[in-house]
Amino acid sequence: MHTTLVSSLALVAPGTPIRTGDTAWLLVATALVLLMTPALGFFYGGMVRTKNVLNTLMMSFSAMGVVGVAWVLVGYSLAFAPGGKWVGGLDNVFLRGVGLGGGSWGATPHLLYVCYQATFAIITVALISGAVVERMRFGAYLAFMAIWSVVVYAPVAHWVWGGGWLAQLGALDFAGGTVVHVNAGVAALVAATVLGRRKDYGRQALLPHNATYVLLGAGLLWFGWFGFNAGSALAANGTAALAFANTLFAPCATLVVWMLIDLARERRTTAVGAATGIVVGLVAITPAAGFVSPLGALALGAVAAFPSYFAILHRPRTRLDDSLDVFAAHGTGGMVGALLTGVFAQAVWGGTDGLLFGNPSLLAKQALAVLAVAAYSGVATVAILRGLALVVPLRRTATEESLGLDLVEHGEEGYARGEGAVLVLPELVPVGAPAHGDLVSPLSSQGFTSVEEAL
Amino acid sequence: MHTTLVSSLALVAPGTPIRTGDTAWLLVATALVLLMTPALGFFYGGMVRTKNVLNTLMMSFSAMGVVGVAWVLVGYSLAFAPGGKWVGGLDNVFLRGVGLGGGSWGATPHLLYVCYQATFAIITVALISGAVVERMRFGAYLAFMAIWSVVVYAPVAHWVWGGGWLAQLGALDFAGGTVVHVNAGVAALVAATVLGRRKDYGRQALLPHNATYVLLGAGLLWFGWFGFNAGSALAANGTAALAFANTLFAPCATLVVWMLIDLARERRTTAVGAATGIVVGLVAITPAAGFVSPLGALALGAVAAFPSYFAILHRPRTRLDDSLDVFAAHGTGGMVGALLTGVFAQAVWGGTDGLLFGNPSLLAKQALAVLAVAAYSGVATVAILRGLALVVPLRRTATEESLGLDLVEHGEEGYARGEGAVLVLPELVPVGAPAHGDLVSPLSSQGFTSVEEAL
Amino acid sequence: MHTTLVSSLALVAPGTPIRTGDTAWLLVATALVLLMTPALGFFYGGMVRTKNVLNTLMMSFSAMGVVGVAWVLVGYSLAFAPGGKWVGGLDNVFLRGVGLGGGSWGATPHLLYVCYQATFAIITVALISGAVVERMRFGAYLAFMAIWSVVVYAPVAHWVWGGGWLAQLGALDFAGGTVVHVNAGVAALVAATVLGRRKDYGRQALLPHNATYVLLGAGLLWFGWFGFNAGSALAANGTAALAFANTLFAPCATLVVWMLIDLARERRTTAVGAATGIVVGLVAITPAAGFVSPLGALALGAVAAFPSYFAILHRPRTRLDDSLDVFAAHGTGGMVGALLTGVFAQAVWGGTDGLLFGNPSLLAKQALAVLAVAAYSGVATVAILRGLALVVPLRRTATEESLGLDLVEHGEEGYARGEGAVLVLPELVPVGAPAHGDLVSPLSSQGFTSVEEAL
Amino acid sequence: MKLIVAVIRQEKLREVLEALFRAEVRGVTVSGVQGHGGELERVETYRGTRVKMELQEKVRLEIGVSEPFVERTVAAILRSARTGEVGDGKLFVLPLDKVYRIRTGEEDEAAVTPAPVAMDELLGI
Amino acid sequence: MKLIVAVIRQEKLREVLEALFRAEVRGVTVSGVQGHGGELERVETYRGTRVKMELQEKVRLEIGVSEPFVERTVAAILRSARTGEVGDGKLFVLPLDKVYRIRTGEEDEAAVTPAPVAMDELLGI
Amino acid sequence: MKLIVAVIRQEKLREVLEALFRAEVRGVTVSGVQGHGGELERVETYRGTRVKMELQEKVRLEIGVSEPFVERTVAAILRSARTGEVGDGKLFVLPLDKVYRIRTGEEDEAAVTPAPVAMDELLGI
Ligand SMILES: Nc1ncnc2c1ncn2[C@@H]1O[C@H](COP(=O)(O)OP(=O)(O)O)[C@@H](O)[C@H]1O
Ligand SMILES: Nc1ncnc2c1ncn2[C@@H]1O[C@H](COP(=O)(O)OP(=O)(O)O)[C@@H](O)[C@H]1O
Ligand SMILES: Nc1ncnc2c1ncn2[C@@H]1O[C@H](COP(=O)(O)OP(=O)(O)O)[C@@H](O)[C@H]1O
Repeated sequence: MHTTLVSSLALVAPGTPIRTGDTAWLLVATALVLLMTPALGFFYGGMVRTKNVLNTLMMSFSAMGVVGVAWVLVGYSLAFAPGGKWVGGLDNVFLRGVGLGGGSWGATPHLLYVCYQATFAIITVALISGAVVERMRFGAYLAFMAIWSVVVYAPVAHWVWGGGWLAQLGALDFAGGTVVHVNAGVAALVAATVLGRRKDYGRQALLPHNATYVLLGAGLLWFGWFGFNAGSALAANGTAALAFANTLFAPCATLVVWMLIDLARERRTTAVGAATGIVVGLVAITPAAGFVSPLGALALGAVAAFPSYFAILHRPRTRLDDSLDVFAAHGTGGMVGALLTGVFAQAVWGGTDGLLFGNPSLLAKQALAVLAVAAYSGVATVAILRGLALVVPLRRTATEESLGLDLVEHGEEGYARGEGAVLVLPELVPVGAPAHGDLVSPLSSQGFTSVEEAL
Repeated sequence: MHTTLVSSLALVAPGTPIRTGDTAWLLVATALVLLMTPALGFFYGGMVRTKNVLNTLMMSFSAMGVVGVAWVLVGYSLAFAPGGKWVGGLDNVFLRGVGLGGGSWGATPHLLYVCYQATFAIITVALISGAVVERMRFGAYLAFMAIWSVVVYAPVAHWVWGGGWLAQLGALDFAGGTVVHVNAGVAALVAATVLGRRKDYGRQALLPHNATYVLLGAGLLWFGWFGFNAGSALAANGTAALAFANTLFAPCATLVVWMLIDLARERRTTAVGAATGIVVGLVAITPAAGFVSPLGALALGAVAAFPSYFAILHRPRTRLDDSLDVFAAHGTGGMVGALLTGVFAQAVWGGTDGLLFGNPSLLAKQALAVLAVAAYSGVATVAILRGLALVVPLRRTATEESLGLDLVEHGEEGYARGEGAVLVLPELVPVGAPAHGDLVSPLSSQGFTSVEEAL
Repeated sequence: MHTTLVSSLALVAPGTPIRTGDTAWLLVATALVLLMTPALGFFYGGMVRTKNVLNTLMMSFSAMGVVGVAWVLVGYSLAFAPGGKWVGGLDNVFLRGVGLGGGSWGATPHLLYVCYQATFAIITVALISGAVVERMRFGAYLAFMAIWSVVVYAPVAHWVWGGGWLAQLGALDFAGGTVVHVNAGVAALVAATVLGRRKDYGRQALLPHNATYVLLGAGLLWFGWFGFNAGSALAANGTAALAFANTLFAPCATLVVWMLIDLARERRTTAVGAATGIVVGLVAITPAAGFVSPLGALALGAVAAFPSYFAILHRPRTRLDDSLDVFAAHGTGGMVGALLTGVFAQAVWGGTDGLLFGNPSLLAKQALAVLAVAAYSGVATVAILRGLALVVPLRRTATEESLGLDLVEHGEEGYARGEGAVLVLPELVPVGAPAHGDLVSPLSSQGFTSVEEAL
Repeated sequence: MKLIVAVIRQEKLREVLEALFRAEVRGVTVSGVQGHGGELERVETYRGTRVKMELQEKVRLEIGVSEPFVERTVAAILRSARTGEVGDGKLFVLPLDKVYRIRTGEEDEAAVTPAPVAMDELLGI
Repeated sequence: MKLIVAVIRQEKLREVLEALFRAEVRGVTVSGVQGHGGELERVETYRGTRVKMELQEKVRLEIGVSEPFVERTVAAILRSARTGEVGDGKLFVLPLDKVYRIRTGEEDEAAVTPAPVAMDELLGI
Repeated sequence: MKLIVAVIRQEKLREVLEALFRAEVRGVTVSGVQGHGGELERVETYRGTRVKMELQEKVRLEIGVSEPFVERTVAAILRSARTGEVGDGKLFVLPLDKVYRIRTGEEDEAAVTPAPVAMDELLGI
């Protein structure tokens, strides 16, 4: 370890020159994409019940740690190091050979490109959590994230962006419609199925405990998504501007259409719906952002509202407890976006001409890419979860679900009022002893008076 | 439609070369300004009562959809396409002719410039909402936004920034003191008057339900405002740096002075006051940001605290229910800023010399600009609202006000606890039927047991 | 004043040419660092009790005003104007001589560099507030901030970054491990000691009233910290990329290790702990960010978890009411980071070779820098607080602590429900009269009916 | 001694308090509750899931009064809390064995008579 | 007339409400409370400080009923709120001197009988 | 059987609970309420609008006890909740017709006697 460490510490690979303007933008874009993960935490966290808010937030926040480390160690290499059709090589394991010069990705430092891609890996994994909130064991979730990011995310990223078979085929995915959203959406569907429904699902109304957090998350997601899409140009150029404009205008259209459907159906425009509409528009434009015209983006955003709207409407009537509708929003939105890229893309704006411009073959390639990613993600996610289940139970018991995962997994409350809380001095509860039981027997009056007054 | 769409999709207008550094900055600045609208939602949302928090947030969030779409379709063209003294032409309707090259605005892509200006249009309209919260019908508000952004915002932007008569006159408005703040502030004043007071106004204490959101909003607004002001340099140059510094230091001064006035008057420094002080400082420096020295900005910020402070203090003693003091903060702050630009501006820092540097004529032009914008905005806003009122009632009934607009307009609660919530299966409530009535008759025991257990 | 003002307004110092890419990045980085102060407010504000949330937020927000103004007036000059070993000169007092050209700091406008450094001064002072929350008088705090920023922060910044003795010695501090974190951490320790414990400390459980705010703060802090660390390259170059990567990966490692220690000790991973772990990782990498390899950063982040984890665990068992563990997180983290910089730094990545690369002398210099900053900060902070105490009491009484500082200092509640709130017309309460007493005698029925109905 | 418990509409709280003060009832304890009665129910929608809110936000008042005050207290509440729409709430009168003022240990009538000291301060408003 | 006060588990609220409606008790007032009894306590940890939460979240029901309804109301609650684990809660029956329906001023039995008007609307659901 | 209802200061809750446990009263239900009495009122200011807060945050305790426990329970509360300042609150003793322990259906005295099972577990702390 020591020698490896020191030797890899010592290596700074050279590269082509970098450009300050492009680097400035990629620095910011990377920070913006990282911000999306906490933002997602709030988007999701607002939608669960009070007793699970911290657990839901932690599912996003912990992804930054676990997936970040996995990415440095092996994920990046498997996705982007020179390799074959299916997976990258091991040249950049532990970030060996990653320096500060430019390269095939552009005139920006290689290490920064690693960071940029890391933030994509992180958010993709965090997206899945919406399907398993309020019941999955946190330990199992941490293990799942580490494995999935390496076994599923890295290869799929390689297929599309690392020079793998989908790239060679000519399928278009500007910023991750398939790699991120179809991938996470299908994994979410599968995970919800493997985990099973929450005990109260379909019996009780499980309401968003804080709709303002849903909106906060959506606002910050939109902000961060400019880094996601316009950053994917990997330069501060016209393509970045196009991707930016499309990331602004497509969700505008989705939001307007979503509110109109809501109005038509309910005569009321829901706020959680508006937040969802924004996210769906962002998802749908993601694969197309640098390939379609702004007016095309407006049309794409408007059209994309429908499938996800009705998928979300339909889902609660099924047995599928994809609790926060990850599949309906990201899976469906990603698929629609990927397919519509095959319709609206235009060579003159930087893509390949799509259906609307006389080239139906692009649509076929897009469909193939969607299917391939969905199939691999689905199968691999089942395998990972079933494998994990052999080692550790995947979900909490019904009683623990009732107590809420904030208490059970984290030993905290989101909004503690402190009434009736009594300090326990460390000496009273031996370290490690009561532990996960969370519950100790009732306090005698001694318990109360034993609080050491003279600290 | 199909031909128009396809033909405009196909067009990518050429332009002058772009510079990566400038483009990088404008990409970020645009994202920052967009973030200001959700931020404004929280700034406003924290100030209303719990039962109206979602409605207030939605007034900002929906602006991103409605105004964004209107801007693409016609707003941009009316503001910035070559035109006359009063309004721009129709050359860029549907963004026709907008490409990715640079132009008169600078070495940044035209399309990005469209986006940047779109975010200004969005926030300007959203600002007005603070005057009509807790009572305006959401449908009427959506229509109002679409119309106002085209009929009021676009021409006024043309006057000042699109080469219109105020630009020709030589009035200075670096980043929107008149176009954005005077414009929105006066519209707010008028809207509050036309809508009338909330039924509880002046009778009950209408308290901010979450002062922490007010601070959150103020913090994010300040952050985004760097994009607003320093971005208005449209390049990453010395002017941007100057505007940035002034956007940092002027609100520092306003905040300090605001706290001192609070201390002097009440012996306490209110947090909502501090947040307001920050926003007022930001508003006041907006027209001056690229024209005055940093020390001038400090002075301007300090002076600007007074009029708005006392306007806010005075307003609740009047019959005017400009509920969140949009006029006192933005109208007054914008006017003071625009006039003080005529005092502190300096040729050597990039402006025209102002009163303090021997040129009183600038102040006269500034005053004229303020008056013209205020007059047009006032008259046009009245006309739009009165016109709308012929088609749809503008405000909710007293009963609906009591229920709160979250329930009435959006069918949701901001912070749902879920006690006593019962799932209604879609089959039980025919689509469209109960609708806006929001209220159905009480559940019989059948109602309870009819919840389908076996989804 | 008038002449000074005008003359300094008139001066625009020339400078070397600026580069747009570097300027673009520094503009953004400065905005990012400013955002950290509101973020810190939420990180801290979530950890206090409901009745002190506004006061805690205000301790951060007010720093933006007070320290910002002090920085413009004299702070910047004392830190960065040409001077001696110990403190800068007075050449840039009132920002005289600060123009828009580049200089020794890089190819970015001087004025922007002033802003960038201002945001560091602001957050450093705000950090200290965590040690004195829930009891310090706000007026005394405002005065403390103004003095400390000038008397402690400015000289220490000069030592390390302004060409002072530590810079000459060759101690490394990339982005403020000593200047910001050790400095604030030690000041916090001292302030907590001078102020004394909260009356309920060690007697009652003082719980974080909103753990989601702690996570919100941590997420925004991480986002802003990219400006803090990668911005410290003062250019959009390879060093910025390196600092960025290290600021991403080190906290990933800290977060993972923190969760593992939590799991090992409690079988639960706390959310407040995770947020703390992120911040500790960010603190620790700060001095090293541009000097160590990414793998070194990962190691550094992992190691840095331990001292702070156990410091936080230990502190509540002592008499020291450093309420939000500023010393354990920032002081300890900053020291560990500064020392590990002496271990992991590498010439090939831009630093000086450290212990691991055969140069133990760097570690000695780092230790000296830590000691010097800690000593000066400790002594000067005691002196300032004891001096202030002669003029004004530093803390609130026990009764006022019970009432909560939101009410006592700001006359507001964080989350007002408005039940039982009665409007008081200004005429009824003479301005200035009841003031800080906060309490008036009970309402007679007249009181109720005197609410003027016909405003 | 009686304990009067009333469940009223939230928006009537201020009027009821005023009426109580006019009836010279100065001590009252208030809490937020939720009620189910004959009122219409709210329907809310979250992402396509419709829920009926069976419970309405109400306010509960609890007032300990000595016998001579019972009638006027009841009358004051009944008058000021009424809108005539379904959902105005209920008023319960419970027998009370004993009342203590915690501050002084005073019992029964004495316990619910306002402290005279407060009167002086009234002038200071 | 009796006032029935029950402290039950949060998660049982829905079942208890259903049982009450089946027992034709339509009016009820609910509030969130915290209870201490024989239940195990939760331990939470905040930055290394351990705290024991002595109070559990419970729900309190308050129901005014006329004599003939007392027994079935009590039975309905006892049956539907029971899990058999420590912490199921308590039920108190208090004597009631008087009940008023605020809307109409109706007293006692009349005050707690559901308004007939509501029945028609049931069909409209 | 009596139902003891006490309205006390928030900050006294912990002391009162301790006193109750010392008096061997183990079961208690607590809720947050707001009270108006002779206390001074808080003035708050929001953007220049001044408001008087008429209601103070208080805590309400509800304890069902058997006759032999009434006196010591009352004494424990009166002693531990007192500060001597206006605003200490009130204590009401109400007659109780019946108490049930929901878990077992036990009635009256049996219903409010702590379950013996809990005693064993005490050792495990
Ligand atoms: N029997 C009851 N016991 C306790 N509270 C009741 C009872 N009946 C009604 N309430 C309370 O009174 C409120 C209004 O009652 P409701 O029957 O809807 O109106 P009305 O009294 O006007 O017919 C309910 O929301 C509930 O809180
Ligand atoms: N004597 C009492 N007076 C008032 N409330 C009580 C009393 N005893 C218990 N409770 C309430 O009932 C709840 C459950 O009581 P507990 O004694 O734990 O369970 P069980 O009744 O199953 O033995 C407590 O949390 C508390 O709210
Ligand atoms: N008559 C009453 N009925 C119900 N609650 C009361 C009554 N009088 C006072 N209270 C409650 O007791 C609290 C303190 O009462 P107050 O009269 O201010 O103090 P003190 O009892 O010390 O004179 C009040 O806030 C209120 O909650």
